[in-house]
Amino acid sequence: MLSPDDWAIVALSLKVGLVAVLLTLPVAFALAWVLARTRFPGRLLLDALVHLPLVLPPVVMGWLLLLGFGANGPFGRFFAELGVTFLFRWTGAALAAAVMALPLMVRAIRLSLEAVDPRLEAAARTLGAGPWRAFATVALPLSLPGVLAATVLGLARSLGEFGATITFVSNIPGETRTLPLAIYSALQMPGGDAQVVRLAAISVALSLGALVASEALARRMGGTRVA
Amino acid sequence: MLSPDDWAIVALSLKVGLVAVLLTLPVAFALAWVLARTRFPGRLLLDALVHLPLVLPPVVMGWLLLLGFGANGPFGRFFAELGVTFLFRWTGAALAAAVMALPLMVRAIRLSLEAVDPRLEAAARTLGAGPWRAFATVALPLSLPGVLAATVLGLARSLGEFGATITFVSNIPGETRTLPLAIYSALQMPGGDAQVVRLAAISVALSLGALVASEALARRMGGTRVA
Amino acid sequence: RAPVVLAAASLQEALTAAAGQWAAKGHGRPVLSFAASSALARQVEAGAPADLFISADEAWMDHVAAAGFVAPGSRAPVLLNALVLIAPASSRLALAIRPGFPLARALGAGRLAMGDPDAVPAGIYGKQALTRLGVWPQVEGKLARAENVRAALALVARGEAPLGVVYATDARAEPRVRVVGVFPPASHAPIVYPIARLKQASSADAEPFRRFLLSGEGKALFRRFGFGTR
Amino acid sequence: MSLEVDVVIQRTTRRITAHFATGAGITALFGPSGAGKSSVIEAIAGLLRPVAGRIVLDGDVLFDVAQGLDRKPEARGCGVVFQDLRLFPHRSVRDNLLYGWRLASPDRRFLTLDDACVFLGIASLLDRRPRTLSGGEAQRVAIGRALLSGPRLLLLDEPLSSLDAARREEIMGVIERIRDDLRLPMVLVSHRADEVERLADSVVALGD
Amino acid sequence: MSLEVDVVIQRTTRRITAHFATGAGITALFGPSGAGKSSVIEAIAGLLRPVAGRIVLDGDVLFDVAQGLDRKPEARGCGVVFQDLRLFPHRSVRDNLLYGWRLASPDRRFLTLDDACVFLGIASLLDRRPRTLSGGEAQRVAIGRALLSGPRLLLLDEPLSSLDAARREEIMGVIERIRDDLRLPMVLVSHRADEVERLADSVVALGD
Ligand SMILES: Nc1ncnc2c1ncn2[C@@H]1O[C@H](COP(=O)(O)OP(=O)(O)OP(=O)(O)O)[C@@H](O)[C@H]1O
Ligand SMILES: Nc1ncnc2c1ncn2[C@@H]1O[C@H](COP(=O)(O)OP(=O)(O)OP(=O)(O)O)[C@@H](O)[C@H]1O
Ligand SMILES: [Mg+2]
Ligand SMILES: [Mg+2]
Repeated sequence: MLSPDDWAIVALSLKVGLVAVLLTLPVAFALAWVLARTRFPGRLLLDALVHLPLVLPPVVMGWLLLLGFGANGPFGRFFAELGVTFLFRWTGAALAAAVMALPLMVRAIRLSLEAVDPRLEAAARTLGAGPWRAFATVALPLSLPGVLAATVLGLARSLGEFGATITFVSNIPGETRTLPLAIYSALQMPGGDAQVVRLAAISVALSLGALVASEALARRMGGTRVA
Repeated sequence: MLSPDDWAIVALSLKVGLVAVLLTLPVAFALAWVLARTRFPGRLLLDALVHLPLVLPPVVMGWLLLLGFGANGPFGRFFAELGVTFLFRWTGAALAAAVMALPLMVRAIRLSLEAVDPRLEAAARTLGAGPWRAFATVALPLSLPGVLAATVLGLARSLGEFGATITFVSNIPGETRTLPLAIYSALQMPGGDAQVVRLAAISVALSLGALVASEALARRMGGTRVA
Repeated sequence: RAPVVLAAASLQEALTAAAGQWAAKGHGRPVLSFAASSALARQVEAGAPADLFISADEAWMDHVAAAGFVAPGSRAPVLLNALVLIAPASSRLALAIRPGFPLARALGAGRLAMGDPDAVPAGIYGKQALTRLGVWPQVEGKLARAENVRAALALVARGEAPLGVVYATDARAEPRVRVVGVFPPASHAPIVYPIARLKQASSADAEPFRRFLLSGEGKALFRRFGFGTR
Repeated sequence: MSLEVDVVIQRTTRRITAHFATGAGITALFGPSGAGKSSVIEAIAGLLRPVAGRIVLDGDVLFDVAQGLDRKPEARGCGVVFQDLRLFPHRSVRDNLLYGWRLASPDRRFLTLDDACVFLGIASLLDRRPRTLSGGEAQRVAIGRALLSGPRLLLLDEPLSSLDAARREEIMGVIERIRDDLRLPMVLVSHRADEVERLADSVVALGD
Repeated sequence: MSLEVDVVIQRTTRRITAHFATGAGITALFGPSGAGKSSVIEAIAGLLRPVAGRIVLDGDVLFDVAQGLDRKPEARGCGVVFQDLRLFPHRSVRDNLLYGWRLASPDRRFLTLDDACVFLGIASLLDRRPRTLSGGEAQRVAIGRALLSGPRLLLLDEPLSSLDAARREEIMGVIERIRDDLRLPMVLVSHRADEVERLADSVVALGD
């Protein structure tokens, strides 16, 4: 049913989405922790910054990414020295997806972290755990529902990411043409509707798969629920 | 600093965003409740459907809205009989924003609902509350952090919504030209960069305002935290 | 009621000026909505209450016409454009556009920025021209396919792409790029923006405004923005 | 005034059988830790569905597997002091206390907020959130909440376990008054022989 | 082996003063509900910062406002049985029990998991989650968790309140053995005169 081209697009979308989500997860967790647990003068500003990719139109985010991570951008130069380039590369598509998914992921994790009973971490401290160990063995596992939700949301958002990606890394077959970009191309063509519907169906199937997996995972770690 | 035109755009964006979020909130809550509390055969499908606007590129969602809610669409005809039209109207922009914000809002509320201790609702039942009253007086208030997060996420998403809106209701000044569409227009203009930066700054300021308000609200209902 | 005009995004500046001039004559200011031609065409077909449609290419206008939304006899070419090869203003590159010209070598490791040749009109024209000139096979794998011409322009202006293919009007308005050469008009289909009045048009001003755009006064105004007229 | 319990409850790992009938007065549920006392309380309150048996209160069948009858918790009128208290964390102590009182029909109420506060010694806590209460304070609020809901059966799961001798003494006095004046049947779970001896009209042992 | 506590603790609504010094053995903290017993326990464990005073264990200053000294909870070596238990809901009973044991240096451990299971009667619960335990079962797991962490001071906040007579008897025996064999100092909060009488070497009354 799927042509080899379709398969290539699906494989690329999955690669971009998974890399984006897995790399963003620790960053999102750290940000969620800072926002949930600390109070400092610039906190609200940081919170606003995290929400930025949600508030600004994706095209503007792509444009900002181009300014920052293009070959001539400050971060772009820095990463180029490390041998990583983003422009016109799948890595750039992953970066765009990661940035756009970040606010959703931070919120989900933060919501779970804020619901963790601090008295449990206190108990862990009296049993000999330092603050970091107490966090890692108590708060972290108790916030797993949020981490799981963040993963699902992030993956879904990555699978749908279009505006920032095409603006930042353009639409290069095999490199940055993920499902949404392929759909967009089809949508631009008079009479491309059937193609749009087919590719959209693939997107939906992928996300359904991700959902089923996440629900299965949630059930397996069901005991984690504090209730 | 802001021209009257800018003010009109800001006012329109706020109107669209607030209407979208306020109308979506009960729907999102109901969906979150169904997904968190019930088990039925089509549940995963419903979950996937809720995620759809996240997974599909916004432009496709806009197209689907056009097909469904356009003058000839099945829902469009239905609403037209009620005197509500969406095409080229701010109501359509609000509908697009609502649909795009829905998955984020459902997740946030669901995450909070799932963390509510069912034993508390059981206690309410023994005190004479029916299932609905127990839910409304115990689970609902205890999931307020999720509702608040949903509101913030939804509002931010609405303020940034572009692709579905322009595809569904076009870019009509005063009706559907919200901040992101105005930014798009500026991006299309030679030398429009300064305008883009100014409008983006307004977006960011608005969302910062919303965040400050939400934090203040969260602090006022601080006792709600279960801890 | 003032007419509602759906127009390709690249016409924003010129058409806004035209609407201003029209309004200055005491008419109601037309409502202008700028977006991708594809989105606008779909809106027309969904029964949107619009009066005029100006597409960035003939293909979407054909589509709308075939679906029966165009008022008979109202379709006309309103604007013309040319296709140019651009480089960052700082670039020293000299390259003459002729059959088999060494475009790939000029790109080096860089990419050629242009609208998506599968979807964006400017990209479709660009592909035609490069194919006719026999250089398409060399560069096909070295494209940066942008969402629209403006995005392609930005890539060159930022120096992220060493060369790009855009409309003459875009290149003219961006000081950070330089026109390397103009593609021979014969190398691609004529770049025409067709206008049409829509079947569902309800504004009494729709037809007068359409005629104004096609009048000598309208054409003179468009030429000021670098467009050609017929 | 009578309570008849004859149930089999299945918990994942063990099966609990309880069979007793009492008139008015206080029935003490006695038995080692893990015997199933709290489970029986929950079953009577309608929160846990037994796999077999029946529960009848004053001739009113609350539960009967044979008849397929299972009255909803809110229709059973059982006031419960849970072993784990279950105070509403988002409501003030006052709103916790009045939760059931507001839902009860006026003729069922047999206590006012002021009276409850006085004899439980919680008047000064009314505006606090449950999370900030000491163990004993929270326990007294839970007792107050159950009494104020105007129940026709009181289920007390170790209601005095965190209280000092003086408070216990006082509250036992109140329980006796409620038993004698209102003739409200009660089921009391307690590990303390002195409590059972003083309060219980009958004792039911749950085996291990 | 000695414990010296001299602190002033400020809770939002009330000020708690505790002043006592004991040698080895068991110190009973006595006082009415809300007197501040749990607060003193938390202060000794390092979870609540007194506004004034000092806490010294075996000549080791754990807390001293004057010196600006405040040892972290994990460095104090206080095993606590909390009044509200605070078992880790996401871990099995086994992992709850071993949490502190795994973190303790081997020479501090004075009990094995098997021994703890035997004398607390919780061997059959090892694979369960805390949420599924009965009140008394959970309390015994909390006691086991504190003992297994190899503390040098035991803080017991009503550790036996939900236990039946036989279990209490057994566990009191174990507490006595720990006191006598290991000479581990303990602070015990209890409302029961018989417990205090039997176990306590000294009694500290916290006023209301
Ligand atoms: N977070 C808080 N905010 C306000 N008051 C508090 C808070 N925590 C405790 N208190 C008050 O401090 C006092 C001492 O509480 P504490 O828990 O130490 O009492 P206790 O002696 O252990 O009582 P009990 O025997 O009932 O457990 C109580 O009156 C309590 O209401
Ligand atoms: N959700 C559950 N899953 C598995 N076993 C359970 C669950 N809930 C309770 N049990 C088991 O059922 C038995 C009865 O529990 P219950 O709470 O009724 O005991 P209890 O008599 O109240 O004990 P205690 O005096 O310790 O409170 C216990 O052995 C307990 O471990
Ligand atoms: Mg029990
Ligand atoms: Mg206490």
